[in-house]
Amino acid sequence: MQLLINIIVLASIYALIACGYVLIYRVSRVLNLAHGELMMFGAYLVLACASLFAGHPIMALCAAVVLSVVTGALVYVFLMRKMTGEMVLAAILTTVALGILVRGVIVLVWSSQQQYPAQALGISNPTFTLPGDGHISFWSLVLVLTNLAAYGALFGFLRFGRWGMRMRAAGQNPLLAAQRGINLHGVYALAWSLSTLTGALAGILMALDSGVTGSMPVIALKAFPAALVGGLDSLGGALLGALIIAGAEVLLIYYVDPLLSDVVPFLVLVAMLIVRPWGLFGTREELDRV
Amino acid sequence: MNAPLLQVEKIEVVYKRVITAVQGVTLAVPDGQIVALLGTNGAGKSTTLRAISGFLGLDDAKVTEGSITFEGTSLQNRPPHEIAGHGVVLVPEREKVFPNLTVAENLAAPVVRASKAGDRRQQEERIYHFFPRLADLRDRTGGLLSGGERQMLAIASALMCRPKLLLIDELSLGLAPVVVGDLIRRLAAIRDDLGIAILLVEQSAAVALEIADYAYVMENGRVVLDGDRERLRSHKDVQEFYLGQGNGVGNSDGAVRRSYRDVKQYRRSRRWYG
Amino acid sequence: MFRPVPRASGYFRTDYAQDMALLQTRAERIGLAALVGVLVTLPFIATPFLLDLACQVFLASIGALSLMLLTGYAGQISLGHAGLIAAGAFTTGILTREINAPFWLTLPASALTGIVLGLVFGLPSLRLRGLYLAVSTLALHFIVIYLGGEYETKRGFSTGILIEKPSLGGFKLTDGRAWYFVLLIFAAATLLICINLLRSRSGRAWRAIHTRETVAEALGISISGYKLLAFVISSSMTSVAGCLFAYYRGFVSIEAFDLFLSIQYVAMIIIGGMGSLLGALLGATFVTIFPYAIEALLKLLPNVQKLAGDIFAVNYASFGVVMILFLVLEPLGLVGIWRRIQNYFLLWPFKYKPLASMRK
Amino acid sequence: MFKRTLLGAIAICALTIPASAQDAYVVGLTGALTGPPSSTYAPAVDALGIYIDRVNAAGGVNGKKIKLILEDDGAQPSKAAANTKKLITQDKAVLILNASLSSTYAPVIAETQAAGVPLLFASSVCPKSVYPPAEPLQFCTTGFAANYDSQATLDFIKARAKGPVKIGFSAMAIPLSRGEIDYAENLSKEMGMTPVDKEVIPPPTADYTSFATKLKDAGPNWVYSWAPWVTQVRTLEALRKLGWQDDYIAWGHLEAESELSRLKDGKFFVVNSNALFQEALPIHKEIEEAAKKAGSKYPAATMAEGWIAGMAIEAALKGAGWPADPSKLKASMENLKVDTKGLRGGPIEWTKANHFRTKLYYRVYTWSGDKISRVQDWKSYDVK
Repeated sequence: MQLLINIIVLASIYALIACGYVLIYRVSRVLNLAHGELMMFGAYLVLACASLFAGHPIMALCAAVVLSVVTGALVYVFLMRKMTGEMVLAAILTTVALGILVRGVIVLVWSSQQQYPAQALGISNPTFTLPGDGHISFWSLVLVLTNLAAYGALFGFLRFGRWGMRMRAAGQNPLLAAQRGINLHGVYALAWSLSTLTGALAGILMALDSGVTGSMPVIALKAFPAALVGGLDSLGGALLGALIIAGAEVLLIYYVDPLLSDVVPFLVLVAMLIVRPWGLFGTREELDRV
Repeated sequence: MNAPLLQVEKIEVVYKRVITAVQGVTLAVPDGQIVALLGTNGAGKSTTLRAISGFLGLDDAKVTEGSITFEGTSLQNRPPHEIAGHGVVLVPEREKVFPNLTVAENLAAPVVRASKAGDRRQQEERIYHFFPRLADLRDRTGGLLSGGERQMLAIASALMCRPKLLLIDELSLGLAPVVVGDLIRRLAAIRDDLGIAILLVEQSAAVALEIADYAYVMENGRVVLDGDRERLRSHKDVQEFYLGQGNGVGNSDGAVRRSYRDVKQYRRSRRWYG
Repeated sequence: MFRPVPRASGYFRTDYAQDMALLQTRAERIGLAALVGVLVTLPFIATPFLLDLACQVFLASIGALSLMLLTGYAGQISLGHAGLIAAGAFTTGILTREINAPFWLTLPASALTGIVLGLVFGLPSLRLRGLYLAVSTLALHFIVIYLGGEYETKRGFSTGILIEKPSLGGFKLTDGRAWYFVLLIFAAATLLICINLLRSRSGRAWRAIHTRETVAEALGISISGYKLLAFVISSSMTSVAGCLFAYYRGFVSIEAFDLFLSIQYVAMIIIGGMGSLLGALLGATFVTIFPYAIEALLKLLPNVQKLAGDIFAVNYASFGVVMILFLVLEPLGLVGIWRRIQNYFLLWPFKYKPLASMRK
Repeated sequence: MFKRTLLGAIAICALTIPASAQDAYVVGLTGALTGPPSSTYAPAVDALGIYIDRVNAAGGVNGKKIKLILEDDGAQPSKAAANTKKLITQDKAVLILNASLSSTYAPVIAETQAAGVPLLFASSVCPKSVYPPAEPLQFCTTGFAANYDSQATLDFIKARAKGPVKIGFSAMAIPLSRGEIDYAENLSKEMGMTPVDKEVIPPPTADYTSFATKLKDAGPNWVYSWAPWVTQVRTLEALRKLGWQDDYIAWGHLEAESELSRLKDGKFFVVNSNALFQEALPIHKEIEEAAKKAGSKYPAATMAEGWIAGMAIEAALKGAGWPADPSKLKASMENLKVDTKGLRGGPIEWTKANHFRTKLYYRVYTWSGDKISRVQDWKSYDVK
C-alpha cells in the first residue's frame, strides 16, 4: 500500500513538472531547461509573499501563484520572444542562461540556506493514515489532487477551449495559425505562463511538504525523462510517462538498489528511444521537425 | 471606379537582405472581384502573395520599397495576425490545414474578425452551406483528408476569419481536374454570396482564366502582362506558354513537373492513411 | 583558412594545389607566423595564473572542436560531451591507479574508450534526430557518471582519484610552461585533423547529411556509416581531452564532469558560431575566460568588499545575463563579429560590404 | 585566430590588478559560495569574514591587517584548482582555506603542495590526511570528521539503548558520506548491534518517502545518518510521516539548532562538536552581536564553524610573526593551541604529526518539552 502511495506521489510530482515541458515544447518546439529554476522561483515566491501577507497563508499562496504566472509571461515577452525564429539549440541555450540567472538571483535574495515556506506561512503538514497502513502527508495529498486537477483542466482547455485549440493549432503550423488571425506571441506567452504555473505549483507544494533548497531544479531534470517517455508533445503521454518512471524508481529503490534510482529513469528513456523514438503518445513526424 | 480594395504599388521584396525576389510589382484587386496572378515557377507570385499576407518576416525577408494598401491602411511588413485582423486571409500552397485538429476544430481555431456573439455560429453555418461535405467530416482529423477535401477545409477555415479579401496560393495544385472544376464553381459562389474579393495565384492559366475577372502575368519577379480575362485569353503568348495551345517547351516541362507533384502528393496521402 | 572568406582583389587560384593549400596568401602566412610567435612567447611573459587559463582554453578547444565537428558540421546534437570527457579521464585514472600505466599507454587507451563509446553514443543517432538524439546522449552521460561514481566509492577514492604527473621520455611534466606547450600541441593537432577531415570526402558527406539526410542518401552517401564515423572521431578526440585533463589537473572525480560541463561545451559552439572551426576556438576561449573576467571586473568596482558574500551571486547571475545578451543580440556568434571586423579592414577605406556579410 | 590573442590581451588587462604592496597577511579562500551545496559553506565563510574584520578593526595581528580574499568555486573541482593557482601565484596568499565539497580537495591539495603553501580545511569535512600522521601542509578546524563521528554516535546509541539495537543507516550518494556510513555499518557490527538496512540517497531526490519506506520496513529501532543536512533531515521527516516513532540520530551541522526547534522531535538527536548557541556562553553573545552589526543574512547560530576557523587563523598568523611566509606559517601551525572559549569542548591543538585535534569532544542534543536540551555532555575521544 505504502509503495503504491509512494508511486502515486512521485508520479504526481514528475507529471506536474513534465507537463510544463510539454506545454512549451508543444507550441514552440523549444525545450525549456530553465523550468526547474522557474519552479524553484515559485517556491521562493511563497516565502516572499509569506512575509508580505503575514497571517494570511491562503492569500500569500494565491499571490505567489499569480506572480509565477506573471513571471512566465514576462520571461516570454522579454526574452524568448527575441529567440523566435532562431536556431532551436540557441533558444534552448537561452533557457539555460535564464536558469543560471534565476539561480543567481535566488541566492542573492534568499541566500542559499534551506528554507521552509510552510513554517513561514504558519501552516502545518499533518499526516493521514489510509486503510492498509498507508501514510500520506497533507501537502503530498494536495499535490496529487492538484496534479489531477491541473491535467483535467489542461485537457479540457486544450480540447474544448478556444485558446486551447489555438495553442494546438499554433503548435502544428505556426504560419497558418498566424494567418488565421491567431496572435502567435499571445499563444506563446500563454504557453509560458501555463507552464510556469504548473511548474510553480509543483515547486510550491514540494516546498510546503519538505522545504526548499537550491538543488530543487535537479528534480525537474529527473522529470524530464517522464515527458520524453510519454512523447514530448503529448500531455497524456507525460502523465503515463511519469507513472512509468516513478513506478520504476520506487520499485527499484525498494526491491533492488536505491542507488539505481538516479540512473534508471534514463535507462528506461534510452530503451524507449530505441524502440519508439517519438514516445508512447508522441506524434511520429515530430522527429523531422526539430 | 472607386479605389480598389487592395492596391500593391511597385513593391520590392528582398530575402535575407541580399536576394531580390520581386521588383516593381504593381497590382490592384477591386472589391468583389476575382483577380488571378499567373506565372511559372519562381516568377515571384508566391513572394508577392506572402508580402501581402505578412508571411515575409518569418522568412527573413522584407518589403524594401513600394507600398501595400488595403482599404487605405498600409499593410507592408505587418505581422500576419494583424493583416488577418484587417480582413486579408491567405490559403497557403502547402500545409494548409492543422493536421492533428479535427475539421470542426480547424474551423473553430481561427480568430473571427470584429465578431459579435453569434457571428461565429452564423459564419460556420454559411460555410457548411458552401461545403456540405465538410459537415459530414466534422470529426475527421485534418491530416486524414484527401487533397480536395483539404483544399475545401483550407478555404473554409480561411472564411471563418470573415475576410474581405481571400488570397489563394495554387488552388489547383495536385488536384484532379474534376475537383478543381468543382472548387472553382464554389469559389465563384462564395464571391457572389459573401461579396468578397479573391486574389488567386495559379500556375495553371487555364484554371485561373476560367473565373478571374482580371489577371496579371509575372515573370522573373516582374509583372509582364495584365488585362481582363478576354484580353489575356486571346493574347498570343499566353495561349502558347500558359494555355498550352501550341507546342512550347515550357508546357511539356510544366506537365512533367505537375505529374511528379501528383505522385508525391499521392505518396503522402498513402502514408496518412496507412 | 576555415571557410571561403571575402578576400582582397588580385588573388586568384590557378591550380588545384593552390586550392588545397592550407595557407593561401602571404597575409595568411604572416598572420599564422605572428600567431605562433605570440603563442610561443606568451608563457614567458604571463603569470602562472594566466598560463593556467591558457591551458584551460587549450583543453576546452579540443573538446569544442570535436563537438563542432559532430554538431556544427555533421548536425548531430550531443549533450553527452561531459560524459565522454569523463570517460577519457576515468580510463586514465583507473589505468594509472590499477596497473600504474604510463602516459603512452593511457592516452591511446582513452582514445580507444572514446571510439567504443562513440559507437555506443552514435547508435541512437541512426534512429533519432535533433532533440531526441540530444536526450539519448544525455542518458548515456548519466550512465558513464554512475559507473565512475561506483568505481570511486568501491575503491575508496571518496575525494577523487589522484594522478601523478606523467613523464614524457624521462622528463616529468610538472611545470606549467611545459604543460602549456603540450596542450598547445594537442590543440593544434586537433585543429589540423579537423581541417583535414572537413575538406576531405567525410567532411563533405557530413555537411550533406546535415543539410538534408534524404538527399544525401540519394546521392549515395552512407548515412549510418558517416554518422557513426562522426561520433567515433569526435568521441575519441574528446576522450583524449579527458585524459589530458586528468593529467593536467592531477585528479579525476565525477563531480568535475557534471551536466553543466556539457552545456558549457554546447555554449562554446553556439556562442562561437555554428559551423565554423574558428567559432569553436573563439567560443572555447570566451566561455573559459568569461567567468574569471566577470569576477575580475566586479572586483574592480568600488566598495566591493561591502557586498562580501553577495558578490558571487551577482557574478553567477551576470554570467547568465551576458550569455542571454549574447544569444539574443549576436545570433551568428563570435565568428559573426570576427568576420565583420575582418571585412572592415579588408575593405578599408571603402564602406561597401561584400554580400555575404550583409546580414545585420 | 587573432581574436584569441586579442581576448588574451583583454584578459591580461582585466586580470592583472596592480599588485598592492604587501602590508597585510594575505589569506586566500576557495569555497562553494554559490550552487546547491553552498548552504553548508556560505554561512561559515560569512562568519569568517566577520571575524577577520573584527580582528582588523582591533588592530590586526602583530600590527598588520589580515586580507582575506574569497574565490567562489561553486563546488567545481576545475574552478577550485584555478582559484587556488590564482590565490597563490597572483595574490601571494600565505595560507589557503578550503570551504567546499570534498570533490575540490584533490585539485586544491595538488596546487598547494606544488607551491608549498599550507592548506586549512575550514567548515569542509576533514580529510584523513590531517589525522596523524598528517600530511605536512594540510590542517583542519572543521567540527565533523570521518570515523570519529560515527564512533561517538554509536557509543551514544549503545549507552542510551536499553535492549538490543537494530540500526538503520542513511547516507547521501556522494562518496564521502557513503564511505562513512559503510564504516559505521561495520563498526556497529563490532559493537554488537544489528544493522538492518542502509539507504544511499541520491542528492536530488523529489520524495524521500520511497527510501524511508524501505528503511522503516526493515524494522530498525535506531537510525543513524551522516550526510549533508538535507538528506539527514528529510529522511527523518519522511520516516515520521510514515509513522515510524523510534530514535533517530544525525550529525549536527550548522543548521542543527534552528532545525531542532522547528521539528520539536523528542526522539531526534544530534551529535555535535560545537556548543549550541542556546547555551548562551559569552562567546555566543559576542558572535551574535558581531553578526548583527555586520548585517549578515545568516543566523548567528550557523556561524560557530567560521568563527573557530578565524580563531585558528589569527593564532597561526600571530605565531608566524611579520613578515609571514608559508614556511614560517607552517612552523607556527605545527605547534598551535587555540582556545575555543567554549565553542568546542576543548582547545584545537596541532602538532607536527597531528593537524587535526589531539582530543575530540562530542555533545548530544535533542528537543525536550519546550527547548533544546543536552542529553550528553562533552565526551572526549583521543585522536590516535
